[in-house]
Amino acid sequence: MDLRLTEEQRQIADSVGELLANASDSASMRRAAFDHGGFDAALWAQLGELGVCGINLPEAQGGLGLGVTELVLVAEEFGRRLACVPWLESAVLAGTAIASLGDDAVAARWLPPLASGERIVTLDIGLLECAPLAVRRSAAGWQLDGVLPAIPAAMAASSLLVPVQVDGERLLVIVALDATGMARRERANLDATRPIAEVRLTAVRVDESACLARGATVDRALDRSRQLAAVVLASEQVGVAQQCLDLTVAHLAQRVQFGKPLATFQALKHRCAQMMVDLELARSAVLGAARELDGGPDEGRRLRLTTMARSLADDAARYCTQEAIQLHGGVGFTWEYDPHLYFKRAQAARSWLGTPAEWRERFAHALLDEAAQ
Amino acid sequence: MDLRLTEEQRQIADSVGELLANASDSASMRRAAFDHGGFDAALWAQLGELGVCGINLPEAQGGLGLGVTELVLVAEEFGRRLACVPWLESAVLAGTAIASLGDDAVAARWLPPLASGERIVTLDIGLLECAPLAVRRSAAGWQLDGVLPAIPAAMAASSLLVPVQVDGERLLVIVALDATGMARRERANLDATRPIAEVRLTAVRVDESACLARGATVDRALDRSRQLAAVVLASEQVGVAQQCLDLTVAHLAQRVQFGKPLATFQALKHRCAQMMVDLELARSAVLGAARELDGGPDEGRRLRLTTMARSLADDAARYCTQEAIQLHGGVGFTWEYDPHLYFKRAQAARSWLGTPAEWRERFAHALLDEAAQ
Amino acid sequence: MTDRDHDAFRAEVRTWMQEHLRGEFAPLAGCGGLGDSRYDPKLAKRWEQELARGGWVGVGWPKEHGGRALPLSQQVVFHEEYVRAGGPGRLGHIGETLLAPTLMAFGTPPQQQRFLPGILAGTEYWAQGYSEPNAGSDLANVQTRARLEGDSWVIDGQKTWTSWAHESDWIFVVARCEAGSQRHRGLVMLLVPLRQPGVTIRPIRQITGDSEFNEVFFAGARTEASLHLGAPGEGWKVAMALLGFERGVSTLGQQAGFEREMECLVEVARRNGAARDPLMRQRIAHAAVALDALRCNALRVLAQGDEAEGAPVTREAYIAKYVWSNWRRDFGRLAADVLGAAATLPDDDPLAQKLRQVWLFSRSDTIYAGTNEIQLNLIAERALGMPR
Amino acid sequence: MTDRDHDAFRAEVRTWMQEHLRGEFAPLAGCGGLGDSRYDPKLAKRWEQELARGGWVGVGWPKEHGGRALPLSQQVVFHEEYVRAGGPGRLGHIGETLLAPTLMAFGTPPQQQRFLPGILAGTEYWAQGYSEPNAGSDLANVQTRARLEGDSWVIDGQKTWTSWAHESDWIFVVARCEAGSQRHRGLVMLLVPLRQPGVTIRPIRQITGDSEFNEVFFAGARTEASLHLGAPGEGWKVAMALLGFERGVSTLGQQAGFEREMECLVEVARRNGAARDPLMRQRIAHAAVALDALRCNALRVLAQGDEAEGAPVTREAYIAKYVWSNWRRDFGRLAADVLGAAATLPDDDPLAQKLRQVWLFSRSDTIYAGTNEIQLNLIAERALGMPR
Repeated sequence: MDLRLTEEQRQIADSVGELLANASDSASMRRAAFDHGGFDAALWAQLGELGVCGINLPEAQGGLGLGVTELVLVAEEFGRRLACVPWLESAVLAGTAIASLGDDAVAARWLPPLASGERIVTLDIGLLECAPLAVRRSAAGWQLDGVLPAIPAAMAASSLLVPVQVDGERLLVIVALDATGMARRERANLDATRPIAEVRLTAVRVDESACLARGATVDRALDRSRQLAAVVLASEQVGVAQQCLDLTVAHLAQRVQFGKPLATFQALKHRCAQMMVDLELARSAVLGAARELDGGPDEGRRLRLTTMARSLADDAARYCTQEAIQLHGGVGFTWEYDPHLYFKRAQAARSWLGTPAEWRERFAHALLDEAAQ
Repeated sequence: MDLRLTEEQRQIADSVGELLANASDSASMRRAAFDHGGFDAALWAQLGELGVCGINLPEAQGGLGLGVTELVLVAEEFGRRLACVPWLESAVLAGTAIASLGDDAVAARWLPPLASGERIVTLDIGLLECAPLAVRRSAAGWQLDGVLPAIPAAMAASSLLVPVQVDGERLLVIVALDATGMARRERANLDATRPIAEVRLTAVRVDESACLARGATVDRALDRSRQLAAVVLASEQVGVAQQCLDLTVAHLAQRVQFGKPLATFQALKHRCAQMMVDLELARSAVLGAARELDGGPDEGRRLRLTTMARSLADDAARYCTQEAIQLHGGVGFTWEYDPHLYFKRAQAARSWLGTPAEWRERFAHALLDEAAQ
Repeated sequence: MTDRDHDAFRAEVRTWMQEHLRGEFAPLAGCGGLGDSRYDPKLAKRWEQELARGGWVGVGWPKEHGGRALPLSQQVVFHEEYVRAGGPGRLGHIGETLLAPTLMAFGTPPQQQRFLPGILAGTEYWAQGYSEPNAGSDLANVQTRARLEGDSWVIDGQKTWTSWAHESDWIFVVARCEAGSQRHRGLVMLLVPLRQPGVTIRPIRQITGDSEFNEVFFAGARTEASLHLGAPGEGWKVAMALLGFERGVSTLGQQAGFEREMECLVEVARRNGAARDPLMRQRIAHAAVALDALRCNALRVLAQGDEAEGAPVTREAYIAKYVWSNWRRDFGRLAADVLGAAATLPDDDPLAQKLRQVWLFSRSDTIYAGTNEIQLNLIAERALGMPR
Repeated sequence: MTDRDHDAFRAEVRTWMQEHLRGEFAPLAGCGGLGDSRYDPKLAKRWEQELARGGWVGVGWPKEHGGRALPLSQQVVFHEEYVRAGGPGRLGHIGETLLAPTLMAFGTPPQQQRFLPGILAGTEYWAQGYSEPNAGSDLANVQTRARLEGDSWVIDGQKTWTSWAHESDWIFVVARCEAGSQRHRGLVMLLVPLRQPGVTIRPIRQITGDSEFNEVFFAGARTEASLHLGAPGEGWKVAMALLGFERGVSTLGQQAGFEREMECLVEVARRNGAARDPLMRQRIAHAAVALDALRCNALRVLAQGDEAEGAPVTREAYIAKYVWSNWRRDFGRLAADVLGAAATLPDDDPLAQKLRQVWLFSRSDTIYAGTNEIQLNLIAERALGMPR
């Protein structure tokens, strides 16, 4: 396996990195997070122009037709800047889910506006437990009722992908978030960089044409999308860890105590070194997983790779966000300094798309249990 | 709860501490461990004279009639010096088991020689899984056959307590280790300070008079003894941790690198400080558990206290033995320096009398499960 | 003092609490104090006065200063039962347990007569002025200046991490009174009224979104010339003695507060199913027994204290701050993991809300009042005798 | 080099190994080398000669020195397949991967002609003489002395932690050749025959009970005047360059060895029921994927290497030693926990025996070749640019 990056891969990472370093610096990111409901529409438009909303989507549907490696390189920059855009939700999760249905007509209809960033699509990732939606057949299709308590990016998005169960069959439907009977309410969220809303459906009508897939295809596509997104999320966590390390090293270099910079104290240096160890190993894991996923490995291998990326990146984000607060000292737990934003984001990310422990248990089943052999 | 120690308690700890500092210093301990099968007979005799083999046994049977606090104070010294004597096995485990049967005649017959140290009694603590002994009724009692793969102190002991199952009833029998049909074989043991032997029983005859108890009393007494011994073992682990810290601090003070003593390097100082933190907290846990156990708390409370002592002491021993090797540098993993002996002992102790994780799961059941309320 | 005597005293505290922590004070029950957004400081002051009327302020103070001179073991019982009964965080804590013992040790009789009664009655509140922006861990790097001008000390400078400054009447301030002096030398400990034009208080917004701490700015602030504690120039000695009083008996009250948080976590874990997960079970069980161990450690510290005033600091005392703060930080993280996605998504459940607050607020525990790093330095150098 | 080319080469290695690691060499299959008590050095030397005949020694050396000049990616394939096929620890490792590149960089043509062929043929073995009793982490504190006497260097002093000294023919020694010089200055790198009266080798008994390392005493030991590598006085430069060669392609072989250990652990856990314990499952799964991550990290290092000779050390390269050694130390502890009581009670099971050896031997991994502490210093100062 060759882990060298191509010139194009570096370029896409650098260009997104540079864009975000300016457009999503601490002040801009805080403005978007706290004053604009966690959505930076201007930034999203710029990303759309760069093609970043369709990195791994087919060129035929306006995507860039690139691979997982490009996704994770870009994701690291998003994590590093806590960019307030629904990229993971729309470009990665919804986009991959739709593309994985293997239905050209569906792809042709839904992917181009998604890949350009014009349309933001989100989906239910099951953050909080809830009752399934009630579905009734109606003349032109179905009628949906119920509450989805925690849908990411639902305020910024225009459409929502929902799997539903009708007469024992799985359907994947897409619903406009401003359709009659849809009500959205933004939830209070300690991780303000990744907004989440409650979506309430009251007698919402869904046409036959809004059904994108049926049967086993639905869960296969959703699983595929969640698994890919889990690796992408891991890369975001690496970005989170990296920014925490950079902030900390910079702080220690300038803060003087006992007559010398804190950066000269060996115990603090060792802690920074440990942060770098954790995050570089996680970065290696994410890059390795991405590269191998690009080759289309079998299901068992995908499970192992996803578990690797998710486990190592979670370890790194957990340690680095903790140490960033600690090593900043008193200012480390103030609102004004950034470490707490990363700390909250890292914690929130643990519950997304399967916790690291859940991935490990699934992998352990494959590795250890006779029945799984 | 008052954690002050009485003058008498300090005295007993100090006198055992002084005895062991001389009689079980590194050279003596190594001689006993490697040249004398892990048993220092002379030291055992001295301990017997001091009364240490019957600390918590009734005065009526030659014991000192003291409590758990005295036991743990003394145990810490044993752990600290890795003293090669079957104190935990005979004085604590077997002694407490027999005393807990509540049978005056049995106590009067078996405890006095045990409390004086004249007779060493051991028992099966189930270190390795094995088939139960086969028991057949015979004219005068029973006949036992089978293999007990890992009996601690079996070479030094003269008697073995074994619970057996006959016709659906539990019996606790005591067998002379040199009886006809008994064969002992010392096992290779990486923790040479706590020798273990295989005991093979071939048509061993056991009289009615060797049956010390029947029915529920048997397991009640054995459980009681194992639980108490688990706290005592935790205190040994604190002693292990303490010695590792002392050795390490002394080594760092004298070893010069880069022109100054290693003890001046902040990163190493913090690691030593963390060792002390872990072990002092563990010591507090052990002392607190012992003091409360002296008051005879109910079963739920005993479970919680034992879990506390075992968990914290295991954490401390694990960390301190690891760091002792690491911070000694190159010599840390040589045979000549002591840290490896403590490291091996700490690992071996994890499997004794229930692992810390097993204790936590039992306690979690009581704490968390509705059925247990 | 036998266990039986303690039982009677325990019952007395319990009864008093049941009879008084009700009615207007009911909303305070179970409030944590610092870091708890439900805590109403105005009501908390009336509660302090209620406690004072009950004779529960200064229970350990000597009788000549109006205290009850209870032995340490009974003070422990009081603090434990206070918290178990849902007693809220103590707004008078800094005055009662930090300043008062220092006043008794270093204050002049007029100073004692002037300040101790207000503390004892719950009518005057104190804040502390130690840390500065450039003197965090390095406490001796004091830059706040004080000079005598006629019958007043005039103070210029800035203190930070001052809890409850906006609710307090007075602040004790370590300031440099000898121009050009270095580090520990040339300092003075001053008692300064907070409500005056020369003092500005600015809240610091924390990780929780609330403001539990403040910056306090002194611009020509004044206090009477006689209000220095100990001799001018010897402020460091006084300041260190004062910090020494912090490791006190009230930790048992804090412990009881942690036990409430633990119960809260167990309840949430049972409800949301986390209690069925084998890994969570291990972590919860470990946290619960480690908390018990903290209590044992605190009791070990107190066992020493009852015996020997002024004895050297014991090893168990050296680790006390480090172990409780790190326990609570780990507990906070466990609480967040037990909550799962609900950790960052507030809802109406008050138990979950409490756990969220602990999760975030506990991040400051390992930093304030001596960071982890300072604690480890002290342990290595003082308890283990390793060279600087 | 495409993946397809690699597949063909991979098959070639695999076939060769299957055909040659059999017969008299069968007992070596699966032996770990250092720390593995089953390893027979005499047989291992014959195996090195077998490898040499197959053209598998010096696969990365340039052709002018008799190597095959394979690109890095193929060298990786060779090392991976070698270990997967059960290839034993390489006794020729130090000569082939440490000394030889240094000889090529600093040696004179006569030196190269004299020593490279013996290494390439598996007929001459090398040991290293760096550490001294007072120069562990502080490598520059060299006290071994060398002086020119006529046509010989005469060496006095002591080296330690020398692996396989008793099986080697030569040793390279860093010695102080300028009396009174300090630290990095005044050193020389000498090539010294081990089999001579002035050299005494004393095994150091390790935690495992075996002796994988040695002390080497020099008392008037001699070597020819021409056998200094690089100029006398510039030994430090040569020594550092030599250590730089250590972070090489053979880590992938080491990685494959760890994978075998992991398989062994999985097998034992399944047999003894540890695999059913939810906590063990988590730890095993974590160890397995962390091992995969080590491989990814090594591949990242190598991806750089193929591109730019002499490029600055990358961040992934800085962490390499630290991550593998700490992974293995943790793995050793996990192995002991999986074994339970059997960790300290040897039995006949070869898998359990292998795990026990890893458990103990891995304790040295975080110490030799740069302790954890030295690694973290380097990472902080060089990779993160923090001040000394």
